[in-house]
Amino acid sequence: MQSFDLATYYPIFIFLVFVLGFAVTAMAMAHLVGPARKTPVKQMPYESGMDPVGDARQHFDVKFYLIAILFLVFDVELLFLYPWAAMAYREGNEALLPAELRGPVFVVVLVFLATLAIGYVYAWRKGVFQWR
Amino acid sequence: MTPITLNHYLALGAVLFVCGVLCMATKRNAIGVLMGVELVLNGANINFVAFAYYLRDPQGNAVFLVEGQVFALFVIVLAAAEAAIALAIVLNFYNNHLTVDVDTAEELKG
Amino acid sequence: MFDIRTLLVLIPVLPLLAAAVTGFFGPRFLRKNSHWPCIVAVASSCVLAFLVLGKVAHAEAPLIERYYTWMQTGSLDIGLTLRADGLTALMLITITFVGSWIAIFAVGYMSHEREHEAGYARFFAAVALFVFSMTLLVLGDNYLVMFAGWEGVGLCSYLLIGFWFQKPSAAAAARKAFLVTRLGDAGMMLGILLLWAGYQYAHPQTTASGINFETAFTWASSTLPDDTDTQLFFGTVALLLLCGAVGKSAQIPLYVWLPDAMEGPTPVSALIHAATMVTAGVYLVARSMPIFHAAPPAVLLTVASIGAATALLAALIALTQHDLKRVLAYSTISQIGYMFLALGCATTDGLVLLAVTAAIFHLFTHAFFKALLFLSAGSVMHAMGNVIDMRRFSGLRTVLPTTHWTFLCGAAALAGVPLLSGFWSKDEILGAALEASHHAYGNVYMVLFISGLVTAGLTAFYTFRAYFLTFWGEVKVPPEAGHHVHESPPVMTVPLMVLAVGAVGLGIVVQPFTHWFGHLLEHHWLNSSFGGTIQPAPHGFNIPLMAGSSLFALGGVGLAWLMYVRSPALPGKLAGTMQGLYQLSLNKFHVDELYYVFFVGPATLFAGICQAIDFLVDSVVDLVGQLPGLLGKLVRPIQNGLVQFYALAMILGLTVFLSALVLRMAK
Amino acid sequence: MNPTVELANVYLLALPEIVLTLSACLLFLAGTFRQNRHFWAMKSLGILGAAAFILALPFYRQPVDPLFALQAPNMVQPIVLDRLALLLKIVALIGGAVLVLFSWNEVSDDLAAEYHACLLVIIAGVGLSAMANDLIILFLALEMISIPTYVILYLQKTDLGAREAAAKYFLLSVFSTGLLLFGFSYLYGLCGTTNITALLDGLRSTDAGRLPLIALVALVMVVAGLGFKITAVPFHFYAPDVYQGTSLTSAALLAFVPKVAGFAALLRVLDFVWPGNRPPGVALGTQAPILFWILAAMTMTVGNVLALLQDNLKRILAYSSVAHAGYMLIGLATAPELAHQAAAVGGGQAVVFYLVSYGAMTVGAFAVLAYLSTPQAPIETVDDLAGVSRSHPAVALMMAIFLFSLIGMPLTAGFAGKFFLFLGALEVRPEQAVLFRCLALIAALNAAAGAWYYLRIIAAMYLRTPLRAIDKPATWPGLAAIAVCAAITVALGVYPTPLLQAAKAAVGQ
Repeated sequence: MQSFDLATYYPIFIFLVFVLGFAVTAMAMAHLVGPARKTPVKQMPYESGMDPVGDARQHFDVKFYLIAILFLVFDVELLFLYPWAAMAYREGNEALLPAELRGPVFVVVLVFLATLAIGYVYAWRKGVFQWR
Repeated sequence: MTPITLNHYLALGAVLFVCGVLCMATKRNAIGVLMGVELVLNGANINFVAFAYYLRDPQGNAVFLVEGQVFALFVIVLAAAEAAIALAIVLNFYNNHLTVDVDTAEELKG
Repeated sequence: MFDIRTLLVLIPVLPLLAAAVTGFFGPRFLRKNSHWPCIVAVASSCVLAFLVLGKVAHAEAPLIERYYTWMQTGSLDIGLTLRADGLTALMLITITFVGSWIAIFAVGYMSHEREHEAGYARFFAAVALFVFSMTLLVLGDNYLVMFAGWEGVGLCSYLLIGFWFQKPSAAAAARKAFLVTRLGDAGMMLGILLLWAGYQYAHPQTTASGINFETAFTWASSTLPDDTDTQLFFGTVALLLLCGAVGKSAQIPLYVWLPDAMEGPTPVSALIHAATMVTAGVYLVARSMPIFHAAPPAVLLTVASIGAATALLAALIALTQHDLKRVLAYSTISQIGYMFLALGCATTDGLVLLAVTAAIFHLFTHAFFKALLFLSAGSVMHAMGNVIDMRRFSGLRTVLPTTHWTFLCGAAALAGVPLLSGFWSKDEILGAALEASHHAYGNVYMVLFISGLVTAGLTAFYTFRAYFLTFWGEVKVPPEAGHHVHESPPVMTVPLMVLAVGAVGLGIVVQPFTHWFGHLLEHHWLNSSFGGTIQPAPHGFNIPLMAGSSLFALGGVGLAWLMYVRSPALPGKLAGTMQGLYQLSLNKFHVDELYYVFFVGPATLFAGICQAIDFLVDSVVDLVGQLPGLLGKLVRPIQNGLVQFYALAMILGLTVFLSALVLRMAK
Repeated sequence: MNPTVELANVYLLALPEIVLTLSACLLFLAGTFRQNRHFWAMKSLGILGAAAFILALPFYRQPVDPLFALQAPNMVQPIVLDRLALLLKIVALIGGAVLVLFSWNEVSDDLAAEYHACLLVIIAGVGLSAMANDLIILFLALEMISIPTYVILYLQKTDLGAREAAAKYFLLSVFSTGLLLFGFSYLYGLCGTTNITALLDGLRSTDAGRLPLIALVALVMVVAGLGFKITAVPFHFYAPDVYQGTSLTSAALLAFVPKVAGFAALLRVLDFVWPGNRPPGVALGTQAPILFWILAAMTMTVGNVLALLQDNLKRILAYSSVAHAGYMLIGLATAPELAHQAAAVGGGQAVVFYLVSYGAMTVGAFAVLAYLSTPQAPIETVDDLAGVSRSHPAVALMMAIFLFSLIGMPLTAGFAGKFFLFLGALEVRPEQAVLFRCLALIAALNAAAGAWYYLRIIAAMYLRTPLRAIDKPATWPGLAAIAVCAAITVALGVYPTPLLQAAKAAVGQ
């Protein structure tokens, strides 16, 4: 097994620095350049969603859960795409999928996505995406 | 420092399993019970992934066993699907019982 | 006219068709004519049964016909196979002949039901279904077909006992009958399976099925005397089969259902609970005699002891019953005990024929006179507005003259009055028991013989007690009977008369002088079952034994006369003829008293004790029935409705299994 | 072989299941456009028919080696279509059609499409679990049964009891899935493959010294996980509560489908404990029968004993289903010994036969209850059936057939099934003969005691006057479902040979 060497990861550090820099710059620019009208709603920590003031034990609207679960399910289903994406088109020694099967498996993936789409349309038809 | 071996992972899997089982049997809260179940599932997942990583072929060479990984993926996805259904069931349960404590459900017994 | 293949299958199928027709079309289309399919089918089966008898009598070997393969896989091959031999033919005739007349009688008896047409059709459908099951039972050529009929008769018995389901007692009695007999059936099923498995084990390469009669009996009768393992195996099988027989034939300890079964309509009691179904146990043991014979002699001794004990106990209980039908029910239990006693005497090759002939002969005659008695009792009930308590009516001999005479015929036959059919068959049983006392366990058999003799006396006593209480003394009629108490219509009295002729004359015709009965059983059944190892029975009469048993019978009758006819008038006579006859009366009185102190008193006391035993056995059987329920009550709280608890139980189960297996592995 | 062809073959084998699943997806979608229960029931019947038609194609006729002949080392397909799979797929399709007929009027219009779609997925799951030759496929197939079942439980009824039932079933079922999965993970670890054929080869070739402990743990976990599906004690607790709380259609579904899948999976996965010629290495061959012996004895006794105390018909049938699972476990207990001695009726064979018989009579009994129930006057307790023989003679007769079959009266399927199971227990010889004779005795006593509660129902129907009028108008689909079940029950009792031989070919003992 290869010994662990931090040096191999230096691109990540560069990336990290870049990201942090961008975020800080963007926030600073917005603060400096943008107009500042302070309405009560904008004063709140979260602008959308729940009213954060009050007892933590109050009831949540069930629709939040619904959206969350919908997101979770579709999000997790995409998990199946990762192995395919990572493995299907490797060449040489690392190839796990015989080249002849690439086409058929691609069709399978399409069918999988179509099934997800059916689920999506089903949710849509059921009115899940309408807030009220 | 001792290297981490398969046994460590198996021990972790077993511990997760036992934690999950205990959680399942002791929690009154439906969500808690569900968490216990997730622990059990993930204990199994740890086993799968660990086996997939550590198992050797008969000649002792490291081999990449894809089944364990795939199995783990499927378990994760199914756990998500089950969580979705759990939410529906638990919410309904809440609507009827005004609590998510499952020990209030004892209409059906005997 | 018919070949045997058609004949054999028609006998059960005709009643089955009748049952189906009556069941489906009875309530709506046949209505008040619902009895016709049943009567026609059973009577046709009766004619066919006589044809079968004719064929059997001319055949060298049992007639066996295989209709189709019921179950077949690997070495398991069970066909729907019917057979006709001497035993089957006699059983068929008993069932269908008595059955036809009882069905005709029922047309009159059930006339009240004709207004509720559904009930009327239901009754005759069930009776036809019963005849189907019972004929299937005796026709089956392997234990599984027999078991099918066996369970079928149990089902019909259940349906018919519970016929008047509006009465809670009837529904309870029906369920009790079904469940108690099923307890025995569980043992019987195990016996059948064990027999099959044992045969497979002993004959690894065979394709024959061990539960076919021929196969099993050939194996059993070829068992060597020193092969104790096989003998023990047959002993186990025989005892398991005996469980089924004891349940179905209402022997100790499973007799408790039969007295309760009297809740059913009286024709049903006559047909199922006196003449045919309850004797299925006797048939089973007789049919399996090669297996019982191959078992250690203690098994047959068990059969005989159960029979004798049941006979005595039931006779004693019958002494004190007030319900006419219950007297007859206990009498049935007692008489079937007699048959078991006879079967249990087949301990040596020489005794088999004697014992089995005696048992089947008694089964045959008993079917006639007991059916007759029940039907006569039914006729009484019919006239008395369903009152059956003997304390509430008396002196009916002028009111119901025909019924009186037929009841008397039946009672005399049952009591063993010389020359009537009961006398001959009972005598053969006692003869067999006496003969058995010269062989293995001789002393025990001697005791059994004496108890049989005592039972004979008791039988005569309680039978005529019932007769005198019902038909003699002052005329007393319960108010339920209405104003115009009259004899039953001819549709009821004609069957009574026919059966009365049978009860009186049949015995003397078929066996004691012609030996036709024994001959049929020997040459057309037992010889082939035993592979020719049995020895012919000695013909001729044991005059001292006959004299002795006649004495007991007549003594019992006389005592009943003294107690229930003679002495009720005694106080009146005493008052009227103070002088002159005083001395004589006094003497009579003393005689009565002596009788009372030395005979009747102890008998009554003993009968009381027996009733206590009866109650005890009843309670124990009930308790056994309750046991699963009690167990359930103990376990039930575990099912407490809590999810976590269920999960915990699953985990505990898992843990226990894991640790148990790991511990076993460690060892 | 060309990998493309191989892949195509795998899909071809599963074509009926693929049709079912894709149709179910479309049904979900189309259900949002049209809400009519009869329309969707017709469609489902058509889809099941299409699946059956595909199954009848010549391709499916050539397969099929028996289960035990399969262990050629090169057979590593994830799914196999052997005779067991084929038989169970046919059973599943027939069962599915009966369930569709049975729920004809029992589902509400707006949920009908979802209900039927879930049912189709469940049937596909059963077929797939019968074919699975890979732990992953098996696991997915079982989930294909479980998850739609949760949905059906959740959708069908909305009262308090139904909610409780859904919650209970869901939590415990997920838990059992966890146990099963944990067992699978160890099995995987033992051999490094999830392919069942390869797995069993591996287990057989491992020598006893290295194998046992973790294999035992895996065995017990798998049995526990599947024990939930077949309602083996102590994993049965949910059954009575859930059956009682939920609708009759769901109860019938729960009583039948998971048992088929559970026993199919047990027969497949536990194959390694009953090889025809037991290799010396596998000590499990002697351990597993003991495990199943105990499970069988406990399951049938608890089921029968608790059923005696019930008044609620659904609870009675639930405990009855527990008891019958116990009888079937006898077959699993005796299977190793019987396979060893080339018995007439093998354990697995008897299990498969009993499974079909049990399915017909239990689904039939539930169908009768559903047929007689109305939303206003549901048939809940034994008293509600009082006097049904008068108002509905034909239905009462068929109910009596089902109950007599459950009792085990001759000439019904229940008798034949019990006969084969008990015969197996008595056929075991010689070292363990006593052990299994005891089991047969326990079973016979149980069968005798069990008669009591079935007889109560028959007595109520035939020997009692009605407490209230049952005036449900006749509906032909419900009646058809009942009639199909009754016909199967009687046919298997009168002429069991064809199924018996099919079962023998299926498990190949």
